[in-house]
Amino acid sequence: MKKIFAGLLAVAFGIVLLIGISLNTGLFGYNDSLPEDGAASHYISKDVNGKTDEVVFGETTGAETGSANMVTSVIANYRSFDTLGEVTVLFLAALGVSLLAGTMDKGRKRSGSGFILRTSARILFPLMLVTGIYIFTHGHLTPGGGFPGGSMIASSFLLLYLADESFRANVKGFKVAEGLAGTLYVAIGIVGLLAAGYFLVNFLPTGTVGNLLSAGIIPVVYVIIGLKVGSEITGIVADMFNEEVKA
Amino acid sequence: MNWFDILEAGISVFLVVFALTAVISRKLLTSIIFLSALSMTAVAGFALLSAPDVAVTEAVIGSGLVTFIFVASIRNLRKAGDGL
Amino acid sequence: MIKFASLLLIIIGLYGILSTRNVIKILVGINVMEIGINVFIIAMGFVNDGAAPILSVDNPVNVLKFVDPVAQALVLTSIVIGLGITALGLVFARKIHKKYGTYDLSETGGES
Amino acid sequence: MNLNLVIIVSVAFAIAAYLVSKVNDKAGAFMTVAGSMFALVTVFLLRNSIGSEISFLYFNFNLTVTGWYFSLVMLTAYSMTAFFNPFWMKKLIYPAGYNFLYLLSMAGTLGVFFAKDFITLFVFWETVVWSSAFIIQMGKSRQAAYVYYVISAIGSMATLFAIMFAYGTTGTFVINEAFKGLAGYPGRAIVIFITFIAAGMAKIGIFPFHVWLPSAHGSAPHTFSPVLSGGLVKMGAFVALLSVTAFPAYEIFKDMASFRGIPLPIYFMMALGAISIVAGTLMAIKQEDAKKLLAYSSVANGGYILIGLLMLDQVGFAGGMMHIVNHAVASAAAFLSIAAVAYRTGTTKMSEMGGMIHRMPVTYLVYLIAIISMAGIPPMGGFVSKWLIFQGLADKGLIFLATTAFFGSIGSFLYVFRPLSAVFLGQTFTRDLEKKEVGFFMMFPMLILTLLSLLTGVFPNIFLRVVVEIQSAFGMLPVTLAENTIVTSNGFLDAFRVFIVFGFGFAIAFVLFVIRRKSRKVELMDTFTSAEFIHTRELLHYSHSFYAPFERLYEKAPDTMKLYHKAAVKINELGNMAESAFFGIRPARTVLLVMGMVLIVIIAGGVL
Amino acid sequence: MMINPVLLIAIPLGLAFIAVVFKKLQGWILAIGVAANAFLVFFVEKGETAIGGFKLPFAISLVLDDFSFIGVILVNVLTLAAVAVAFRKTEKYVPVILAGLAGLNGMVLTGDMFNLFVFMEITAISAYILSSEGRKPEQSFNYLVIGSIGSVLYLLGLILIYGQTGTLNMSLMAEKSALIGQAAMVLPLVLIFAGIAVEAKLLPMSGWVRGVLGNSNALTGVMFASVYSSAALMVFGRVFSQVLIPGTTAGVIIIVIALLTFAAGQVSAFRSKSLRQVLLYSSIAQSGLAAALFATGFVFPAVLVIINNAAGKMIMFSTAGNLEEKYGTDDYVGLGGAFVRNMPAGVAFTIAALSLTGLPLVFGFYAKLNVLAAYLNQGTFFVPAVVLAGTIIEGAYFIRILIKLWAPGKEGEWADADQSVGEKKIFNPAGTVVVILVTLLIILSGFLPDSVGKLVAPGGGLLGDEGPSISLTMEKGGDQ
Repeated sequence: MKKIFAGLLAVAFGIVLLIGISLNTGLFGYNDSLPEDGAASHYISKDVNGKTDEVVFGETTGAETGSANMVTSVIANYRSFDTLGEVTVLFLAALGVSLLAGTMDKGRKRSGSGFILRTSARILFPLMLVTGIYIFTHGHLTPGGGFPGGSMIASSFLLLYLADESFRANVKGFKVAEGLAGTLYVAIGIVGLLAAGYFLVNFLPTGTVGNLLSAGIIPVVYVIIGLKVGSEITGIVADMFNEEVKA
Repeated sequence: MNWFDILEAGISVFLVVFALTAVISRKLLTSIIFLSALSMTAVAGFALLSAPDVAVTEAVIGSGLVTFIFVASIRNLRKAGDGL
Repeated sequence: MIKFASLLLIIIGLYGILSTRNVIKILVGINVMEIGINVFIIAMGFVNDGAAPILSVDNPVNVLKFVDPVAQALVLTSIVIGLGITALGLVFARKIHKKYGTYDLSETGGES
Repeated sequence: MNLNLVIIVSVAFAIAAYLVSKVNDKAGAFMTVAGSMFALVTVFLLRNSIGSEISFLYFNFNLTVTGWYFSLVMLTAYSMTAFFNPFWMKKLIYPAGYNFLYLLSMAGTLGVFFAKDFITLFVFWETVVWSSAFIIQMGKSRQAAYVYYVISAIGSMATLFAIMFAYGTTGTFVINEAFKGLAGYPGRAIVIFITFIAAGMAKIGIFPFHVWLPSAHGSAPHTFSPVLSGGLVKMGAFVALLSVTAFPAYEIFKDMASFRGIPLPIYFMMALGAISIVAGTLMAIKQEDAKKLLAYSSVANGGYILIGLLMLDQVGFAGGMMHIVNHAVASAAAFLSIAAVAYRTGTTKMSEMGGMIHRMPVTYLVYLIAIISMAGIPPMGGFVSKWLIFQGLADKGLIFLATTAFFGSIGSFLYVFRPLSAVFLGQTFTRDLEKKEVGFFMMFPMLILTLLSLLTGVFPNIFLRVVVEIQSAFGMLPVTLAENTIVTSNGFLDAFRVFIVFGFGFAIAFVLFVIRRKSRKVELMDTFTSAEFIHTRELLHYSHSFYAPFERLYEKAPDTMKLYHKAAVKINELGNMAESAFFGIRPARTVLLVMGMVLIVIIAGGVL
Repeated sequence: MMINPVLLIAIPLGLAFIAVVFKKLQGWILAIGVAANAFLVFFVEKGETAIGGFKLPFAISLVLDDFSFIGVILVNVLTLAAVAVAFRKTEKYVPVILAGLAGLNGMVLTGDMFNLFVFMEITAISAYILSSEGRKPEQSFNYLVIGSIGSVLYLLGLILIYGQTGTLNMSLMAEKSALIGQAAMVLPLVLIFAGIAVEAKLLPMSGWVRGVLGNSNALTGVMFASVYSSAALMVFGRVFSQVLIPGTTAGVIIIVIALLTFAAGQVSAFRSKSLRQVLLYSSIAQSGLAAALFATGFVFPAVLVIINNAAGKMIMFSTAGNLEEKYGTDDYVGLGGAFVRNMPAGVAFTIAALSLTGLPLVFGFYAKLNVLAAYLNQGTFFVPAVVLAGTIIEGAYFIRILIKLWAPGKEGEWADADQSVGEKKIFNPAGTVVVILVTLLIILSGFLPDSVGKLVAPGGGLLGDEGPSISLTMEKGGDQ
């Protein structure tokens, strides 16, 4: 009964949605190009603050944002404020998890995993850690960036959790780390405010598009985001897991 | 009908199928696994729509961590032993 | 096509939320919805045979055939937010389970 | 001393009374006496500054003779009743609060009567409403305060709607201008007229709204019932007056279907007044509690006042205005005397008292005069005003209204006589044998009021001269007054001569009674029934279900209160429905409503 | 010296992060942060400030006009009040409250639709966490589900508009979306409405309110009922009277739903027996009224309603929460005479009730008059009738509660202090001071309505409406 009711509602909503959207933008097919004066095209050609000449990979220097990866330039520079809010969301979620899920109780042992798994995990752990760090340090050049990188770090800890019963992450340590990272992020914003009069302004030289040491504060922000996200997700995982042990 | 359309069609079908199975299946674990499969398909879709960043993120977070916390939190349900 | 499928995903997720009182299943439904909306956003930002918005050695200059980077940024944000929501929801689910010994909302004494 | 100073000082008195009562509540109560007397005197002195206008904050006042007349009536009730306050402090839960609200509501009434624009009127009106509601709750019934507030709220919200409606139409709040421009919109005019008069009807206790009076008057603190009945009810009369003068009802409705020269909307209101005369009378006859009885009698008298005012002619209007004074004085006196009795005996149930005439003769006299005036028997004031109203009705040939009015005054003989016989005459209860007359401080206001109602009866022209001013201020033909006679189209009334005649008759009767008295007073214990001596002082006079056979005629009469109960129940059911439909905790419901919403979009908007 | 509005967001956010590190100092950090914001909010500079030093409209911007100025003042001052009233209850939630404050400020200030979404999420998550104080996980979960459905719908609607206009900046979106045909705009509008309706407590997304606010304490009650809902309503006003002005179709839908919310709230409050339930339903009703006004384009009266509701509900919910804590019940019949020995609390509660009912001599009257006058000047007579009918019901249930709480005693006997439920003090000293201050403000602004009007709308109007629809001073000729 309930399912039928739900189905009917879903179908009704579906019809409304599909009709509405077919009126708004087609249901199939895609645009042929981005709107000319839309924000997106300006972000792509990095001429928000006025027309600049063509941005060329490896040559242009001192562009608006020196990031080769435009998504990164949007996330960490044009719309960095959103990202700040986003890490805050994650921060709050982690906080809520650690508030609501109880604290871990020592002493209880999970069913131990085999020796091979444990050693392999021990070997794999640093590799994943390094990968994560690579991802968010090269966020402005290659796909990826702070969030996948941080999550990668988190997953590396997660791996240890799964594999190694004797391993316990120091949750408090993670809390401190994420707190500091967040404070740093806000601090960068404030520094920009004091230096150039705008919150979160890109106050470092943007360098040559395509170099590792380019794009001003973007790598910095991404490193911070990576650390923060990593520690937060690890915090979440740890709380979940400990709580789960106790349950 | 170039390769893009074919891939697109395939991915769309898989998306819908996995979503339905994830929602409909009785066992919690199954639906969670199908959820992760769904997000993997979404990753493929992102890649197809030339959004590598999103693809990477979705791969790590969507199908990795979300699945994990789901599983981690229904582990004790298995002890309670209802509906799994 | 994918646009259409993603809309179907949203509807299916809604059905998932409605059709069950099981907390975990509801969260699964929410996740399905979120994946749907993410795919939809990306599909909205896609332009026909557009390239990934990354300057690289083999694509050194800015042709206006890049797909919309803003949409991708939004999706990144919403993915992470979704993770946060899911985690929080799971903890609430855990609390419910601890309090009532079940994941079924219809057994939690319902009204406030 | 100008008006807003009077109001400010009264408020200051209120605050002072509050603070003083925190220290010593009796002293605070005396502050209320001082405050109300002050207001009475100063307002009386305002007589020669009539016509002036004062503004203060966003309040604008305008000293009209009407306002002066009304506020004197009101302040008489307040100040006379205030003398009782000190003796009831210990029974009150918040003595300080009582004194504060007492004076605050008094200041509020002043604002109402002198308001120049509707915002001022409404602000002070509502202030009076809630402050008096908070006083009533200190009395014997919480329910009463609730009912009182809700009924008043219905009235005043309707009035607010009328005010804003008129404002939206004519764009002004000034009382004398706001309604003038309505002639163009007859449809709106009717709505505005009915909604505007609603507050007045609710306050006077005209028929559908009369339910609050018995409970509120009956169970308010004994010291507040006189103010309610003698004072606050007259605020309603004031609004009713505005709704035919400031709202030029007769002009606006003149080309509308009319009955004997009275446009139907107005006639409808008059009919309601007539209904409440009948209903009030019949219900009053039933009552067992003296205060409830008087409350119903105020319902009936409210009907008289409304009919008189709405006639807006030479005679009937004068009668209505006159009746305002008479009823205020009389019912205040009656309530005070009952309060005095209650102060001694501690009850207001008529069946639990008797023979108080031997213990409290002065109170008895006060009550007697008051009810004579209420019943409209010469030579008291009530007679004059009712006579005028009858004249007016007779002139216009409004048979139905006249009949009900006569019925009302005959019925009033029945009910006013009951407390007289039950409380004062008959055999004294053992419990009450040692009760004494109240002290002078409580006797004083009662005597004043009694003298007043005698004065209104003997020299009505003193008051009617003011009425004449009012009538000419509203531009209608004033009632014609000779030296001390009132002349109408069919006959004239010389109240003083009537008084002489009655006084003479009374004197003769008294003399006869004294010189050849047949009766001998027999102590209850030295008589016997059926050859048996009486050993216990049992009650030999009965005083309840007096008119049982008469009451049986209409015991099936519907109770208006049920109507309101029904409404409340309906709202409750609606609430349950809404709650379960909209605010259930099930997400499914929520989503259902989302979809409902979106579907509405599809259906309502032909856009899709 | 004027400060950059972004500090209102940055300071509490940074302090929230710091508070996680220094667990010991959390109390101090909270106090400092909240107080600093409540102080700084009066020195923010007006105008539109871009974030990140990029040209508008391509950068995220914070818009501080008269409208959002009221919003931030409400948010910060009321948060300070809430924290002061219930400081003991905050210690677990210091970072949550601070981050939530940042989110609220962001919501009110931001000039970018997606940024608004992010801040709404921050606020929502902090709300979910705070709601767990109610010890009813299923209610919090329900709140979370509704909230996430709302956010998905909002995102969908937003992205549809973005696909058509190619921008997320509010002012630019306002220009461009005006050019789109109504048929295309109806669905996005409705979806966005559903998204905002969650926090604004509007139908149909108000399913969580009963569960969450019904179990609230002095802290969470005030936060939800006055701080969060004021911010959400201000956002509602911003979006629907400045950015996406609804056309006839969508407009009618939204107004109907809002009025339905008003009516449903009032009648449900009338039938409720529990103090907090009455209050929460009445705040639902108030939100509905404000939303209806916004959707009609009457911004100024709506803002008055919001302010009135925020102030009143702050007092009432803190009282109700404390009463429930002290006496273990919030069924007002069981709380007879709780005010007998609590003059300040009782008077404050009474004044708040009068103001919410819209009775004269307090602020609510001015708000009510403006609402009525706005509609009647426009020539609408149906809505004022509904509003006044609602007012009668509202007055009925409030007077019922007041009588119960003031005058204990059986029917037929004089009210008697000895029959009161108890003499426990309702507020701690700080709370008493705060409550009395708010009460004095309500009374004072009731006596000087027009100066309040000038204070609220110095430019004579907000978001392009004509501002006060009525002037109560000297000449009451409707001065439009």
